[in-house]
Amino acid sequence: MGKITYREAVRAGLREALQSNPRVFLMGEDVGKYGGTYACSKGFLDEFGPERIRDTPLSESTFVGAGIGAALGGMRPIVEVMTVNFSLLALDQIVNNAATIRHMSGGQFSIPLVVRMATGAGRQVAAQHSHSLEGWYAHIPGITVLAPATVTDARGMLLAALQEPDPVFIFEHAYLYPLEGELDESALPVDLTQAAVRRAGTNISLITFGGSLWKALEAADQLFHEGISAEVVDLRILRPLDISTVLASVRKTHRAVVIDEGWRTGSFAAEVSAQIMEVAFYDLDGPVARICSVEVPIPYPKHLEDAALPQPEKIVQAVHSLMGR
Amino acid sequence: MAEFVMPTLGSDMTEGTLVEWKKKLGDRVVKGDIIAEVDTEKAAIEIESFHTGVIEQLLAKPGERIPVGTVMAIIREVGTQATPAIQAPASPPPLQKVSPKEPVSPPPPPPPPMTAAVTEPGRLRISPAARKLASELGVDPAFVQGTGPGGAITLDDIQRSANARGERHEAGGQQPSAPLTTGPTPLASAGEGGDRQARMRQTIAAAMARSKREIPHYYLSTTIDMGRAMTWLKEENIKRPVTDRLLYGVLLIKAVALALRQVPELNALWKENAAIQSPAIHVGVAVSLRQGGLIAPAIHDTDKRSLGDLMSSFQDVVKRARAGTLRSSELSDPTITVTSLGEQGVETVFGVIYPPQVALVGFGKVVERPWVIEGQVVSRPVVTASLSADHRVTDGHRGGVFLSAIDRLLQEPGQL
Amino acid sequence: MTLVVDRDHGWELLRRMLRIRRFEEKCAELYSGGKIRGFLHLYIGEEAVAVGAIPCFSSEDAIVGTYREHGHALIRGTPMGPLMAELYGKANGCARGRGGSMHFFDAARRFYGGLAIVGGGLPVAVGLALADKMQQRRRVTACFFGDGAVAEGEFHESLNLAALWKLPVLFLCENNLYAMGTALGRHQSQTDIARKADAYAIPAEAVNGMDVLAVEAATREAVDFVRAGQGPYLLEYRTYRFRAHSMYDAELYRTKDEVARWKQRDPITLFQQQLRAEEFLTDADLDNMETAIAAEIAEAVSFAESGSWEPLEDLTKDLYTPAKPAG
Amino acid sequence: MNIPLTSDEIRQTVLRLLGEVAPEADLTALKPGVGFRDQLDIDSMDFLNFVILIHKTFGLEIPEADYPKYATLNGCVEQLSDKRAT
Repeated sequence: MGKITYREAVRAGLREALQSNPRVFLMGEDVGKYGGTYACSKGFLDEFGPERIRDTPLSESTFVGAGIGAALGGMRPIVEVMTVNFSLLALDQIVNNAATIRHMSGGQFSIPLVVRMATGAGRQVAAQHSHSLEGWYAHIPGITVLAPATVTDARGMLLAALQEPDPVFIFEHAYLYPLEGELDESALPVDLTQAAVRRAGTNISLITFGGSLWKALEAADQLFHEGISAEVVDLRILRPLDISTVLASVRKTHRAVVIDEGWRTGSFAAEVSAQIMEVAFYDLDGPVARICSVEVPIPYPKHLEDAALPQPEKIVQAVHSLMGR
Repeated sequence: MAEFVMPTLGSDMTEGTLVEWKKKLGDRVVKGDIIAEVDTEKAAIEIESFHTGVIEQLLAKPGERIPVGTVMAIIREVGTQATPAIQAPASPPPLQKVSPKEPVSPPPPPPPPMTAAVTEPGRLRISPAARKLASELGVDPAFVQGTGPGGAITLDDIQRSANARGERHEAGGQQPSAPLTTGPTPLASAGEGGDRQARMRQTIAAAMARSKREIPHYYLSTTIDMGRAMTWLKEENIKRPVTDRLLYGVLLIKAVALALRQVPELNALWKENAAIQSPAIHVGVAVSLRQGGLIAPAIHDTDKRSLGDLMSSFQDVVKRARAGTLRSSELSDPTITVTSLGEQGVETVFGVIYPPQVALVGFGKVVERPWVIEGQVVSRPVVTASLSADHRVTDGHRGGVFLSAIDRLLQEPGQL
Repeated sequence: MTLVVDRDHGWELLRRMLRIRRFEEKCAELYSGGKIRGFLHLYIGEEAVAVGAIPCFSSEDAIVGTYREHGHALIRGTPMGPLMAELYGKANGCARGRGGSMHFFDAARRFYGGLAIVGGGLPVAVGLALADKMQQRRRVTACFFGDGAVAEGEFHESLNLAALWKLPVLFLCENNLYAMGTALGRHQSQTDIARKADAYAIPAEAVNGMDVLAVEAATREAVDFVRAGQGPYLLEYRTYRFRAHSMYDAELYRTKDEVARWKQRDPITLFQQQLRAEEFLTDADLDNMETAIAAEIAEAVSFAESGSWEPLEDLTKDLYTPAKPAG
Repeated sequence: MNIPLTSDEIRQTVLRLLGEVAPEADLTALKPGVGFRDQLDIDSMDFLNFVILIHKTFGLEIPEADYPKYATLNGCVEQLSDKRAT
């Protein structure tokens, strides 16, 4: 095993996918000559050629729809929408075609499509480029939604997704690309059904996904030194949600904080909190807390962006108030 | 009879306005004939009849706004009897809405959850887990100080109050006092903590007074060599992890229980002027509550249980006694009581029997004493065991046999 | 080559182009110094378009721009200080520091900003024009967009609607040959962008975007057309950006000598030569201009440096209009 | 990973555990050098429960012979500091 960056893990996953199956091809904005906005497909154009590494015009609705069509037509497309911010233009194709055709056609068609996109804020690129909307996608029945937070998941989830007969959406938090992590080769191919306890604890459960995992772990470290043992649960998969792992943790700790970079109202954290309440109500020793983004367009200046986003300090504060400290 | 109702005229259309009837009362109408013209926000639409027959009644009037699904006319299908005309009331009855698609107005959105606001009076702010624990431990949350968010009562609060609750009684005397009367432990009764202590005291006083009044006590004591027991215990505990270690008190309890098999008369309850031997042996263990006060819950079937099992239930009983969360059954049916006051420095206990029991065994502290073994004077750890017994039920002879049985049993700790 | 009619106008055009050029160069410097963060898309090489086009619009007209809008805002008239402060993210920025480089706004000058989603501004411009038409106002809305935007559905939908309803919107495509990292030929089947307007019966013209006079002439004519109520018009300024797409770009998609070839057509150098040829410009004149511009930039930087950060308590301020409680 | 606690943190934890065994005891005035059983109304059952809690919290096996070393607060801190350092 060794340390690699999240970016390199994504690239390794993509390369293995392209090498292992001739039907696999990569399509998206600047994935070819430019090598990918986050350099996840650097060198691929030379290695695999323009037929299988396709730069697209800036036409999100069309090239995502084309991905759906190609999947229906027998190919195994991987579509890269540069960021979730631009995927809004393709929501119609995603909701009304990708997620719906199988069910609506009475099971006649399946759409083996993988769509990858960056998500999240933290790089001061202002409101229109800083959305965290995985929660919207997790609302849509008919697709699978993944949030790889670790290097191993970044490396393994794409390959596992390519085994799925139905559409899979992978959200890679933009902040993670340059971060290094330990790649656990033995875990490949990764499972796509279960959440993971990244740090065991007994007093409180910190439940999160994607880019916020590292903030939760940092908070857990701070809490450890105050004698509070926090368990950190990485959801990994937003749909279908593995609520049983979450409940096992909450039943042990009796307290839960859900951390989600989406805006608080109607956030994915709200769904997790509701499911905890519905099933583990009698195990709760306090209300489920949520740490989400302040409900404003994410501002450009760093001090405002930091104030708007979930932070380890906010998580620690929530734990303190829950524990009556 | 067939009803002609306002049809759905568009996915978003909930009602239409009758422009005019295209048929009159008594007219024949064939399925597919235009029977009326209705106006929606989008357009005027001619509506066909889905039945063939004769128009019996026209319930709607032009210009009226009619929700989808409302009965607008009655058609007597061909060949059926004319029904007696439904009396058209003087003023047209309000057309009752039968449309299943009538969207039920969504319930008002739940009020935003009140965070720190106090819930309505009388309703306790307590977490679900804490409420569950409170019921399990028999703690009345009404008297618990909440430290959770907004003053809510948490698991810790319940646990802490349970642990502390026993302590709120004024310091009791050294004398082991009678267990409290049967029935749910009075500790759980309502009322301020303070007067609960007073009530506990009153109950103990009544029992002790009755005991002294009614029971002719005789007292016997003997000194027992604890050497073998203590050595055996030391070796045994080395083998056991810390969580399973034994205290010497457990040996004493087991010895008493096994001795009762040999002298069952002491394992009886005095009811209606007669001692009724108890088929089972439940040794009541006197537990001092930290700020005074005493309680003697039973360890059921004491004689049949291993030392390890006895130790864990001994620990459990002590913990719950001090938390004031004992089950009532445990308080009501010890068949004998054992009290050990060694840690308080007492050498010999002259105890008062707990009615309706007929005996009480007391143990003092273990002390090093000169002791003669095979003519040699050696130093041995010894303890004074004493018996208070009801002379109505047994005589000193049986009491003596009982005490020596305890002594013999303690010389073979391995067999306990 | 059109002739410069009078010296003052010639000077004004040159001064404006230099003003943009120096401002952008300063931005690049400040960016690498960490003062400016996030994305920064520079306009160097395309100055002739903004300088030639924007003065053709009246103060009543509206301008809708993209994330490469520093030059447009400067020429439209927003003072350099608030622009620099916005790049710093300071509260005295033209959008209170909240938008940064890609999101300049100036209501007083009807500058509807940097809208940073490619193609996102087109429908908005059509709407502004619709409002003008419905209120019988003889105003024009200028809609700037790049060659990348012509691939977006919104481009085609907007042109169609504008033509269908004969709306007073002037579509101004700044074709700098690259949609971020993808050359025009690799993302457009029909690379003659002006011809795309034919599909919607919108008159259109390609203009040499490196010649400020040509840009000025063509734009003035188009503005008159639109202001006369004859419906929309499209201009395709063929220009080139000398810098990377944004400050994160290794420019793998084009060759060095291609950039060098285009630099020979630097709009500022060409125009200086023309002014000198027509004896409208001496070295001393140029130095004075450069000195004045440098002073303006220095003052703008200190204006930004001295600005304060917006207080945290104002994070949710202006989320809704004050009548409605915030949040 | 086992981050070695400072002695102050160990002291805090020991006091917390003592509080669980004897919740109503006043630990603020506890003399660190004097035996718990001499200052607090703690019997052998309480002390065994206390040792069990130390075992669970610090993951240590404590033979009966070592009980005296845990009789005072200082004793506990001393035992737990060097023991945890191994």
